[in-house]
Amino acid sequence: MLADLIQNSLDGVTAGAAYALFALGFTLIFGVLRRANLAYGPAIMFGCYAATWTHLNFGAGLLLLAVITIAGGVLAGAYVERLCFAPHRGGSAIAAMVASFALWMQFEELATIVMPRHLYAFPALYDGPPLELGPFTLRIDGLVMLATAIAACALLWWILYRSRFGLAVRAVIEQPAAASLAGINVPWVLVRVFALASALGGVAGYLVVASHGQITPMLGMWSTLKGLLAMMLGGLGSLPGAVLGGLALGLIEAHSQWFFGPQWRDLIAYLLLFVLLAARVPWMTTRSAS
Amino acid sequence: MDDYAIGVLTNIGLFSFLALSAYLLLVAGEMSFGQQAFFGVGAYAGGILTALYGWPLPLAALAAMALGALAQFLVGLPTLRLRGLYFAMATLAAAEMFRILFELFHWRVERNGELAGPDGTQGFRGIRWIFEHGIEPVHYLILVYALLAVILLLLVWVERSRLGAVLRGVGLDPELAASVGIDVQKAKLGVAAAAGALAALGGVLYAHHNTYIEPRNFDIMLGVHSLAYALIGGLGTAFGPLLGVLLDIGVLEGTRFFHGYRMIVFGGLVAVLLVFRPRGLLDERMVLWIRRRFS
Amino acid sequence: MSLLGVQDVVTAYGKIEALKGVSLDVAQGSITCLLGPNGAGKTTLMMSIAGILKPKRGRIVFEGQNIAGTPPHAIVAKGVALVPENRLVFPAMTALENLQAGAYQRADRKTVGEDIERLFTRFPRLKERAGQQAGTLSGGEQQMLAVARALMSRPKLLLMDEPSLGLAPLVVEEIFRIVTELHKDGVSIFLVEQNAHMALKVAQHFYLMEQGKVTFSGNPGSLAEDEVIRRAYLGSAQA
Amino acid sequence: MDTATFLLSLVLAQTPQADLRCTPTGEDFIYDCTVTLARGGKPLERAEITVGADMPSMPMAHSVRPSKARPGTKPGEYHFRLDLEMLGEWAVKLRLGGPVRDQLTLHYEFDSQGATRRK
Repeated sequence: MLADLIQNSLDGVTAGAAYALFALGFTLIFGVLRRANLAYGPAIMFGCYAATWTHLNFGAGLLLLAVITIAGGVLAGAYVERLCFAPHRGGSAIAAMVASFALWMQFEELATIVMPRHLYAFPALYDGPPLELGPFTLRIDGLVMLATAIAACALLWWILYRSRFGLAVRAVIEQPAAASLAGINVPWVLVRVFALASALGGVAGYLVVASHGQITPMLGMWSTLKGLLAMMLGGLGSLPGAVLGGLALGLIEAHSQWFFGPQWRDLIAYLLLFVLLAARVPWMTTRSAS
Repeated sequence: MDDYAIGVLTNIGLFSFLALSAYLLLVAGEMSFGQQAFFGVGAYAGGILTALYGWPLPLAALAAMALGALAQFLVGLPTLRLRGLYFAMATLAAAEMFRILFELFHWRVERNGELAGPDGTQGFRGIRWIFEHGIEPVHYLILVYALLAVILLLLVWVERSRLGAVLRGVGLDPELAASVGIDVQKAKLGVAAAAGALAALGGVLYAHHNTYIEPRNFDIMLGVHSLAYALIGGLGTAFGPLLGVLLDIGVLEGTRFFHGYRMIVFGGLVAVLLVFRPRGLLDERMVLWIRRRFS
Repeated sequence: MSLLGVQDVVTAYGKIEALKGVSLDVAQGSITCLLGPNGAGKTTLMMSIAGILKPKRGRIVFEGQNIAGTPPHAIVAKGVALVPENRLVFPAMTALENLQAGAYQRADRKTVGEDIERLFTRFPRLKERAGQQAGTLSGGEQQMLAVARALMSRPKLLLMDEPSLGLAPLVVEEIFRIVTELHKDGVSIFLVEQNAHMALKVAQHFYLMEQGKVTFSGNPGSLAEDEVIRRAYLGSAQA
Repeated sequence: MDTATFLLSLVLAQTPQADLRCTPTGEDFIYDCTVTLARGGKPLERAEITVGADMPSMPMAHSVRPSKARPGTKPGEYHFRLDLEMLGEWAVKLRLGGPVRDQLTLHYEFDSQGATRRK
């Protein structure tokens, strides 16, 4: 019984690492813009499809595929930022979010048009045997994902708390009006934060697709839902919360799948979020979300 | 009218109930991603009552609406104090829970030699009430739009009444509304129940039009689309959501001109349109302008 | 020579014109003060100069160049810094980080360190609070921090929007002592103030404003102080 | 369940059963299909079939242009052309007029080779 518990926890943490990376991207964007970007997952999917398309037509190494995914993600992210978030900066949060949903539809249909098959293979990150740790097994790509999540956190922490750009980002998060009065070009900071979040999403998307070894049009919805869920669990707008929320979601899903089966897995994750939101737990409702 | 036109128009009518349901909550200042759940509750409840227990459609519809209202009321009770994205995510979580519960829901009953009723992911076949009563597609179309007209008249009357002003007040500035003595929570719960009933009515009509329903019909896509239609059409009037549905399913789907590229065109159109009209085509200002010109 | 020339500026919120053609000048090296009842448009004018609001008509000339409608960060780069109404410090960042944010645009990083030291000598209380989160500072300390943050961009003209708002009289005295010190160091200051008595003690020139229009321009003494206070608080309603 | 009740239930089984075979026409997402209709084990003849299709997710938004089915050579067999918007799983709807009035929903996964039954 204990062995299962540990094994599930290991699987949960590695799966949670992907959720954490998605949640980090959502939180970065939410932090500076106070808006949820529903096109975040689909923009990542666009990057992954661009890489798959290149691989199908020209064949490409793992590294090049990663670069294309990230570049595609950032490009798609810029398109979303310009069309859905820049025009609504002072305006209504709902309009920005519905606009980002509209672009989600665009990305999803584009993906099914360019590559109509429901499922495409993607070169696996590592298709050797999993790592043996005594009675436990640990997938290598899971480990890579976990390491990347930790590295991403460290990088983000360094950027935010040790760089001039980070100072500007934090100023914009806390008081956008005062930030512009301090001489910070707020719109330009927002564009760069969006690009950073999109690149982070590209990394996460690549790792997920490479570890699953396949890509489907559902990647956009899946990554958006998991990212939003993890961000909310960890506390809206807090970066450490995003990572904790992602890992927690991974653990919850792994254990509930083990004890109750796949359908109950998602039900329990949603139930937990609903109960925590309804109970208005402190760490979840500190930041106002217009 | 040929079958295709009847089909598209019926779909527009059915979706309008869902869009109106999302619109009601938007006007009261709450963004819900979960109206598809109550659409589903209505579909299952209505289908079970007519197909398995022989209820007449009108009675089944009323019961389903009551159930939908109760369901949204119960979901709203603990969550309506939340605001913005918190409320949206709570409704999303609740709706996904409903969808998974529909997948786990088996209610098999012996009906004239065959097992009938919801069978989890296999869906719920044989909701044939309109076939057993010889209702032609065109008759059903008229029924759907008659009900829609009644709902619209009711909403327009409410909007012109003091209750309508209270709801808009709660939506635009809850603190101000509370300060003038409006019980914001009670108002929001009332709107939630009404939205639940409206979505459930749409669900019942959809189930009987389609004669088959399955959990996948009631996923997030339906919910976020109905929210989008409500906003694009415009928050100024109950006709706004209808315009949103008409724009997508009617114009783009109907014309088949953008065969296969519909979502790309519609998505782009919506994003650009929202830049210029963040509260939709028929927002409050436009409605005032129209009213002033015609009254 | 006038450092800042506001010429017939009209700024509106939607259809409501908060400024109905305002013209005034701030002389180089002076403390110029703007008085007027609530809702006269004082803050709207400050935000128009600082670039947060885009005037519908009129020009705002700073050092001979029209800066009306330029984004705030570009105006800071030209040397105009605004200490906003109710301070707007960055609450979760430390006082030191608030100052560093103020110097965000400065390319000469090493002189930023020197500026911070100089400001710590001018505002000793800020030196004690340097590592503390700005949100936990008192009202007076936050006001000093906001002023110091604005000074970090080495402005030629310092705009101050009601620095005495919500502060104890003792603290207000200290704020005005700092204003006169800054003036001695050659910083030109354009001050919007409710506290007419204190403002008139430090200003070389002042304007009165009502319902979006300048109704009086002169130096202290050119109008009896009680008349100024009456018009500043009650408006010049003809008897 | 002895044979008698089984046979009885078979005959009484009101709902007609349908099976679909579709071949791609080479044009994007357009298929030529043959459906065999039976009710209570006997082929269902002289049925007027209108064929439509919808996607399980977003059910009211993908209404495909309905087409009438032409009776085939063998009894209970009908032919029709299906013009879909994209690949993937579609809910094919057969609206039956004539002797038996009903509507059947069959789930098929459409891909470049043809259609395989899901539900």
